[in-house]
Amino acid sequence: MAERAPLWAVFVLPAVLVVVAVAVAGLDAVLAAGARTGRIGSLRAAAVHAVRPGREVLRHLVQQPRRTRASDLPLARIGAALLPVAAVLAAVVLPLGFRSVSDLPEGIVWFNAMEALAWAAVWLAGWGPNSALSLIGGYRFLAQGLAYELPHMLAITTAALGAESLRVGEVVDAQAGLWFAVWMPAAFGIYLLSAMAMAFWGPFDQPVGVDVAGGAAAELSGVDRVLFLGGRWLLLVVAAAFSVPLFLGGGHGPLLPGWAWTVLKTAAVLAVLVWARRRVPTLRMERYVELAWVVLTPLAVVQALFVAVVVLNR
Amino acid sequence: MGLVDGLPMADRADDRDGLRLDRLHVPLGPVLTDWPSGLVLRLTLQGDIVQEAAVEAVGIGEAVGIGEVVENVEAVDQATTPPASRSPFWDEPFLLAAKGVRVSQGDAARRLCAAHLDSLGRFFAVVGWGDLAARARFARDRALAGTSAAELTALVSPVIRRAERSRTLRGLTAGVGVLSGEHARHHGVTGPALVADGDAHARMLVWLEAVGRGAATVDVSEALDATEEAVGPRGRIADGATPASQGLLDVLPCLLDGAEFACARIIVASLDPDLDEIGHVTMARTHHG
Amino acid sequence: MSLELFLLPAAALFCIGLFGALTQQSIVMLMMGLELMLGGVILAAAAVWHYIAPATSEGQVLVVVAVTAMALEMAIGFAVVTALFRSREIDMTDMAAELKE
Amino acid sequence: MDVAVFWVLAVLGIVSGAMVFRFDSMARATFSLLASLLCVGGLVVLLGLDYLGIVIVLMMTIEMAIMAVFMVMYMMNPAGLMPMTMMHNKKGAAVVCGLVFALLAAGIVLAPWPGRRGRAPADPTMDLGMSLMGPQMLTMMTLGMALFATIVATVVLATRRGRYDRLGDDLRATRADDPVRGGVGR
Repeated sequence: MAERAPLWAVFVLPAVLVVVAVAVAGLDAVLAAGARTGRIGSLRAAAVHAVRPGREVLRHLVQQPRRTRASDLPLARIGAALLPVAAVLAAVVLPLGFRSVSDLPEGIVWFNAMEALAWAAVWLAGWGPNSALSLIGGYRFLAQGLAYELPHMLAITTAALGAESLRVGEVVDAQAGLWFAVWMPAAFGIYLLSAMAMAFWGPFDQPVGVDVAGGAAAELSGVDRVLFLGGRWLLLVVAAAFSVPLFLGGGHGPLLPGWAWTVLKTAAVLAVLVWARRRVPTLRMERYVELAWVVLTPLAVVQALFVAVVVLNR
Repeated sequence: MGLVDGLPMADRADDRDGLRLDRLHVPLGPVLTDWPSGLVLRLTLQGDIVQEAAVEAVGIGEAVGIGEVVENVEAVDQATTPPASRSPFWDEPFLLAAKGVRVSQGDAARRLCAAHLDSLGRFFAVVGWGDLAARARFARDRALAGTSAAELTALVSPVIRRAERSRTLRGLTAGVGVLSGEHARHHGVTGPALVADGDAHARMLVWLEAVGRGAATVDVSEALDATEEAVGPRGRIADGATPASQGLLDVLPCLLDGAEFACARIIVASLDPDLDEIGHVTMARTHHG
Repeated sequence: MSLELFLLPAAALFCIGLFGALTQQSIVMLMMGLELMLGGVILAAAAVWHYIAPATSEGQVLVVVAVTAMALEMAIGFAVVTALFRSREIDMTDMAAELKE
Repeated sequence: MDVAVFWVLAVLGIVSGAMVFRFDSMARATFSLLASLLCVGGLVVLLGLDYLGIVIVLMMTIEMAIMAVFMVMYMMNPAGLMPMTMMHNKKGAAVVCGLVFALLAAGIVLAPWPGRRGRAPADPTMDLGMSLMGPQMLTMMTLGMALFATIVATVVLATRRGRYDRLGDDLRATRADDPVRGGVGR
């Protein structure tokens, strides 16, 4: 069982998440800049590109905020601010090594509930500015949510089933021998897909897609924009990091201490996601939803059934 | 229908699903990222479904010619520039050859290849594949800068390979904006869209194939045969005839009908009409007449 | 804190919901009233479980039933609105009542 | 601490519940209802039912987000740009609700509530699961059947097209004739 972290961890957690998110955004920016020629180029050029997300943040912070006509500014504000808050709240149950800020007895359900707050957040941010394109972005995230949530819930339930507990600490403990990713590969794969989908990032970036000029984020400016797009990166980091205690054995591993393994595995998952993003175009939900419901959901049910049978005969 | 804060309220109309939902009139263009510049589509949206689409300000020349109100400052600026300086960039070698100027086959292939790479860059960006879009655009810039056939082939072949092999891309663009050859011919479409005889994915494949073929021949120095009918990146180029892009614009409304917003963007990108062509021809006509 | 303290807000939510369900013309808004009423029921059930019979699980089961009822009510409600809207372009209770005549 | 949390959640829940019927804008009304129900979830957690409280938060967030879409679809003037009232029989309803609340409150205050019997189990979630899969199995099965029936009923009610529309009169079409093509390639 995970130990309780000291109180100061509450304040450190958001800072750590922001640092990791900035690092991932920097890596993504380097890869995006290298995409033109197919090469990353010199180290120096890479460094210039890596700090670009940081520069963007500063630029938006000093920028004069825009307003659209007949907008519902409070709602858009709430939406933009809710996203990073949801990400940090979800991260409360994330163990670093074997310690999390609060190892709630229903940690997995908690994570799921907090991640669902993003539904409301994105829709609000899309609705608030009273602009057709951003509202389309908001709608798209709800469609996306309906598509990814069903197999996603079944996948995380499968991990809880394997550990016979909803407590994240116990899920980690149950993987001291064999990682869940090894004997629940379908659930792990589905989880990785939904990790990108819940952060509406990479192949699932339709809600903020290029074709709707930024979608839900199109009309946000200034602090709101930083909060919204920053919250999206935080959500990605948290979603990717949560796959480590769920499927990749958490802090378990030879030689290194627990926290180092958690960091390594999280970095690996994030690297895979950032790489995968460059390989595929954006998935449109009217196509993906059929795949999710007709293929992924039954697959997840079969996986859960298999795990249930194994657990019963253990 | 009332006005609130200077904005019209939505009214209702029949829709695809028989719900008679509110509809919203949204003008798209003329300036939008990864959008054929100058094109204005008047969309009637219900949710994100295009219920009706009208190509309104077709090119700058025509818009001014029929006395349209041009709201866009940039458009006005362009419209006031003399027509001679605004010959459609992508058709240039073919138009010159038609006028009797000696143009090498290599130069024509280079421009054609670059034009398709330009269209592909827009197409990949709209389907959300930023990586491939960046590569296609890099190859386009190199092609226009006058790189050799070997280098250009090395640049475009990974793009072609990845786009052709991507099953995700096929799954996502298959069945989007199906334009049968018959329908295309009826509207006077002559270019890749006619050859493709199918959906957005088929049109992309035609572009890719043309890019691969063109990249290999950019160094050929023999003169372009002026007697032969010139076929530019958008289709047949004949002096005084309807430009190829006009056909593409004519098929747009019926392809967009009932499409979702994302699909509508893909359809526009996969046809990629060149508004300069239309402006040029209209200008030429008013000039002669 | 006591049972009464939890039951009073539950009763307040129930009555606000009742007011909404009785007054609203729009079917969707009416459903919002029903949701609020069920919210009150959930709160009351949880309070009774906590203060009267924590050892048994009936209180919890009642909450589960109420939550499911909320979801069902919502789903059926939207389906009915869609069907009405499609056939008669109606989204108001008054207009639906007139259909009978 | 618990007392403070209780008062905050209770007051916030009631106020946002009342605001549902005061806002003009449907988006605001929906999310005000969400706030109210999230407060209910918080109070349920406060009562020691962590699992059910979090599940309420999860379900209500998703439900309200979807509700917002239906709101915008089917309501005239969803943004509340033109103030309008869509109420009938306001006075009568207010009287009825006032009476009901007075009755309930009187009952709550005056009723001789029995004392606490037994102690809460260490893990109420486990308790709930055990009882749903054991003595309350019938409830669980009924709920399951009700959910399934709802799925079928909603689809039947909401859709206009049946299989004959999709697959032709003899159901032999290889590819369904849908306005939007799905992703599995059938």
